[in-house]
Amino acid sequence: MNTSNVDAGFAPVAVADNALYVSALRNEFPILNQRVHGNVPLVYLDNAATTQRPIPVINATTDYLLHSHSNVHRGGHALAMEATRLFELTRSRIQAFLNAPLPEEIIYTRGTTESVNLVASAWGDDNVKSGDEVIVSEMDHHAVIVPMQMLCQRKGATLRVLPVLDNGTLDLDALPDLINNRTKLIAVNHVSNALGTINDVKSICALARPRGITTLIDGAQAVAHLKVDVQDIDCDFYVFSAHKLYGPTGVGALYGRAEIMSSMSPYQGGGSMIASVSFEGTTYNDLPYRFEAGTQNIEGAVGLGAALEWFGGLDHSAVAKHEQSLLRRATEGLSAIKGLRIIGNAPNKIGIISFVVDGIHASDIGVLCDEQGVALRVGHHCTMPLMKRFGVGSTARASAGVYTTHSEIDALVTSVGKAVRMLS
Amino acid sequence: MNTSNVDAGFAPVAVADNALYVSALRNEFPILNQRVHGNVPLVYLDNAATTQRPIPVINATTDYLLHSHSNVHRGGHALAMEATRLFELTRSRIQAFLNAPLPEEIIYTRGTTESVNLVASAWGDDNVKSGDEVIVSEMDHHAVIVPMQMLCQRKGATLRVLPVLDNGTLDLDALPDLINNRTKLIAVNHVSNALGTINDVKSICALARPRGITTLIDGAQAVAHLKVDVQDIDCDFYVFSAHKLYGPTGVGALYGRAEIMSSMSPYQGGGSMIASVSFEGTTYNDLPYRFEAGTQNIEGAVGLGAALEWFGGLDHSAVAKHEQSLLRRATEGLSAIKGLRIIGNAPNKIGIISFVVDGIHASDIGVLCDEQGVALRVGHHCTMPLMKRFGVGSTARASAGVYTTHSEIDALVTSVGKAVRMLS
Amino acid sequence: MTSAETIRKLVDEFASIPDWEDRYAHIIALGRALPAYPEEYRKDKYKVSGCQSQVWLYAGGKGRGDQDTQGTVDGEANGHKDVVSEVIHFEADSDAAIVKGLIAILMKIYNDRTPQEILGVPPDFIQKLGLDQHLTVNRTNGLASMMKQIHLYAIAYGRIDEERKRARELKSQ
Amino acid sequence: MTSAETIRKLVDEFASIPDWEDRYAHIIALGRALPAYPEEYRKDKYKVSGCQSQVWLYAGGKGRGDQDTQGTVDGEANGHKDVVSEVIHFEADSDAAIVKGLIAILMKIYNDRTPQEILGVPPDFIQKLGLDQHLTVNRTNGLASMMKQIHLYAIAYGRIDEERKRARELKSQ
Ligand SMILES: Cc1ncc(COP(=O)(O)O)c(C=O)c1O
Ligand SMILES: Cc1ncc(COP(=O)(O)O)c(C=O)c1O
Repeated sequence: MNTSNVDAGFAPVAVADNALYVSALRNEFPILNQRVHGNVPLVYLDNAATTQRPIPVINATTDYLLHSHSNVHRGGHALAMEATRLFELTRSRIQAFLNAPLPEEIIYTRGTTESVNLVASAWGDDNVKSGDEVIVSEMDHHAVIVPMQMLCQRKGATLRVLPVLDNGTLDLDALPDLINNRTKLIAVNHVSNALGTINDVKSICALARPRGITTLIDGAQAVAHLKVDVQDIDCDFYVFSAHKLYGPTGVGALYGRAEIMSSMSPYQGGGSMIASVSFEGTTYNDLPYRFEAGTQNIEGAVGLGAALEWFGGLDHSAVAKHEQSLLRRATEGLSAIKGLRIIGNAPNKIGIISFVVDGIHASDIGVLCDEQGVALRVGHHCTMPLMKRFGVGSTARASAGVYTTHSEIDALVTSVGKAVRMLS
Repeated sequence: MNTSNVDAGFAPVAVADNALYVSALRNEFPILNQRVHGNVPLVYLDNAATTQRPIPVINATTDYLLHSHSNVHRGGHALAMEATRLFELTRSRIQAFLNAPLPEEIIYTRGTTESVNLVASAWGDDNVKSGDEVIVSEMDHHAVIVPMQMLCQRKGATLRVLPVLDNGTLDLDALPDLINNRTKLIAVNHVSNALGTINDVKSICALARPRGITTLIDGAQAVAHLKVDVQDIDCDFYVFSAHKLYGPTGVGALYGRAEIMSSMSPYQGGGSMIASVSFEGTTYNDLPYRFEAGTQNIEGAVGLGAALEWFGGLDHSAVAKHEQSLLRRATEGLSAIKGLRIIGNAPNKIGIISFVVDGIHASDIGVLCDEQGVALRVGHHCTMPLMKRFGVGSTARASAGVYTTHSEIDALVTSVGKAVRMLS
Repeated sequence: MTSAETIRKLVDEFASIPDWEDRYAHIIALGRALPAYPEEYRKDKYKVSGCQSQVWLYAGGKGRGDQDTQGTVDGEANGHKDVVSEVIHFEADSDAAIVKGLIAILMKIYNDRTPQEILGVPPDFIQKLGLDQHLTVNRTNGLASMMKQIHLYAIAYGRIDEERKRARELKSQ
Repeated sequence: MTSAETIRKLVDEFASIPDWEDRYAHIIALGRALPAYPEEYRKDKYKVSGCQSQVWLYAGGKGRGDQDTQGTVDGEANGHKDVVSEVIHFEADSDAAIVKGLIAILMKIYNDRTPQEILGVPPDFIQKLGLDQHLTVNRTNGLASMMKQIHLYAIAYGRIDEERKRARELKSQ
């Protein structure tokens, strides 16, 4: 195999790399230090799909399983108390991470998708009536669009769409005209997974609040890149997944203002979410337990707690600076490839870069980059309406994490260049 | 601390212990080999709440995270393909484990509770109408009762209850009279988590099938103790949680007959569950993906696969014999304690024993046994209607796992005896 | 005895019982000695939520009148004048022996004290007494809820006392 | 050439190209050489589901007539007699170059062969060719679905051929 062009090592030459922190960080991610397809070094640029897990986070879960595992709540014995303590500790950490006022405003879910579905059902079914309107954006993930579409279908409500401008930013000027007195909810992502655009969700919430419109912010792509403060954003709901934040799959959170959630109907029924059950009638438990039916992903919560601790320990201004410099380097490098077009050129972006090449199918680029060790994601990125907006069926997407190096960006550019040559 | 009465060691004296297999097994569960409350050996008898994890299962997840972690499906790169392979491999293992005809009849969920909620919503909302009837049993877990109660409330249907006899078995003779031409669904557990009773679900399904009544069997407590064969039971839906089968929390499965599920409406909306999304209309994906919206608990699936492999490697006739002998020993030992009453004396039981003591609150027994290292669960066990049926508010429950020893049962009996003496 | 003195005394008391069995015997005995809970208060509205065992807590009495303490508290209606240093009287009970013993301990510390004194109790007494495992928020025996409830009463009564004091001062100006 | 011979030839062909770039160049070239897909069949009903790139597959032709192969297949209507050894003709296409090249390989193996021959192709040719990563069920490029579809056609046509054969035998008795 010819890998001479792929310079994806951890060589100490990368002066531009904020060398200190990146090389130290990479030691905590053994998965990155491997060869794929027999012989090529892995260059993992699929972080928007899921991030890798640092050793301390993996160890936290293992430790829990080796020493403290038990089902939580209602358990009176030593292990049950320890497991419950750890489970509730993560809840407080999530609260602090989002700057939520109260721990009971944090609900455990499987992830962003379930969090949105919970709101669409538990809040939506009670609050959205026939003739009402729900606004989503044209750049939203299917995880937002589909539950809201299903809600509107159930209720005979109308889904309205906030359009995207050519540069990949939301057309915020169009929002006031979209809003009317039937608007019940605005749901929009904080950061676009397909374009990288950072949206001005604070302005959106400022428009919604005085009109009594509920707001739901999809923070799936934001939490690992921006400082999130739900009180500053002033949203009603904020949702995210642990697996995009160097934490476990199968766990995430819903933040919801206590004022709204304390009167919200339950979502799933089962153990823990009840106060009392009889065949004559059942009464439901208080927040947050009312929305946590059945055994939760306990080890996932423990892992998420460790991920928040680990992530919280990073120097976030250094991380942000590093990710921005990766983005600049990738943008420059890829732009130089003939026929390559970057989709999404917002002034405020995280380290995500989506592109297409004239006359070449993105899937071919994905296959040939993969052969060179470079892991991209190719497809519609669960944003089909956005793909349609930009007149493409799919894009190839590279997305950076805290551990991404400048040499990996160079490997990306080299591998795309070679793929394009091979396909031309 | 006075622990002299607690003989909960792993001493090789336990001849009656099927010694070979139990002592070998226990090496795989380091968590069992610890002291709690400073100094007393842990005797973990809370297996009905959750089981502990053997080393091979813990390692399978760690290995996955160290070498293969990626988001599954739609990913074209090396890691994504490997993660997808492992994720789908577990699906086939679940299929084989339940003897389901097709892999696409297996849906990943968070666990039993979510599986039941999925059926109650996706199947129930389309099939249960005003005036219809749904049957649950008096010994069902809240995870079955509450979603069905919520379904009946949404639809104006009636929840009917199959009663429990004094010995803790279902009153199957009452079932034919409960059934009528408005009966749409019978949901019942395979094994009771509060009593240990093994229910004759095959007879229930045989009654339901010719009448066109759909059946849902809650296998949460069955999978770790009985050979389950959904084709032999002839049920429509079967549900369980991995964490009660020596596997991870946050993952479980729903088996549903393809015939029913292929026309079932989706449950949660989001990524992967769609075929195409546009604001004009969305079409949904095929089975099983239609019911798996968003990123699933991928490492949980990998762990569940390892748990099925590990569990499948046990000598199940030895395990069953061992668990029955533990049950006999516990029943004899506890029965000798003055004032102690065992709730649930069905002829067919798994290794679960629930009890109350005259004039003593179960919570006091729980606290004092815990001080002696013995982990019991005290409470209503998410079966409040069953507690009411037996005229108690709560019970103390001991539940065995494959690794439980006869000496641990002796420790149980000793610790309960001492607790009762201290409280009398 | 101030609450601080009571805590010191309790700590000494428990420190002198090294054996866990004797310690529980003592806790249970304290519970048995708890004054009988007035049956007229054995109502749902006096139940403390989140309990595995049942726990009742009634606040009022001692000159504060038998008002519905779950709702608004209006001591003025009972015609009291010198309310600033007025104490809060609690009645409490549980159907579980150990929980009842722990309640008895809490009563020694909190009962018949002024709001200021209640709010001034340092929360670390729980650790000092070695009762962490019974009184943490995670424990579902209701004692954590009960302590929270006691604090809420103290805050509410404290405010009322403040207002009365202010009202009296205004009148006397 | 039988399908077995074709596979042997392809295996040799690929084995002689050690360099991954050259191998892909060859796959892409094979795709370019694939006969043009008839535009009248570029319809949704000929699309193979589960694809990241788009894949079309049309079956019929070669005396089987231009029937709607997604629905029932009725070759008899086209007036053919000696149907037992009749082959199935496929047309296929993709908008992605590598997928199209892989389709070209599949066509060499499966196209214009009898149902019996198609169903007799040993599935391990995928490993032998070193194309596992492109043709596994988990791969969402549609090729696994396409292979499944080809097999389903073979089964369906095989049954039809069987029935005709039986009908003919009955008539000739
Ligand atoms: C019989 C039974 N059904 C349902 C459940 C709920 O399972 P889970 O909490 O894993 O969703 C349990 C476990 O508590 C159970 O024992
Ligand atoms: C912006 C956005 N929203 C929602 C989701 C869905 O997250 P999950 O799959 O973890 O539920 C994702 C991840 O794919 C995302 O990037």
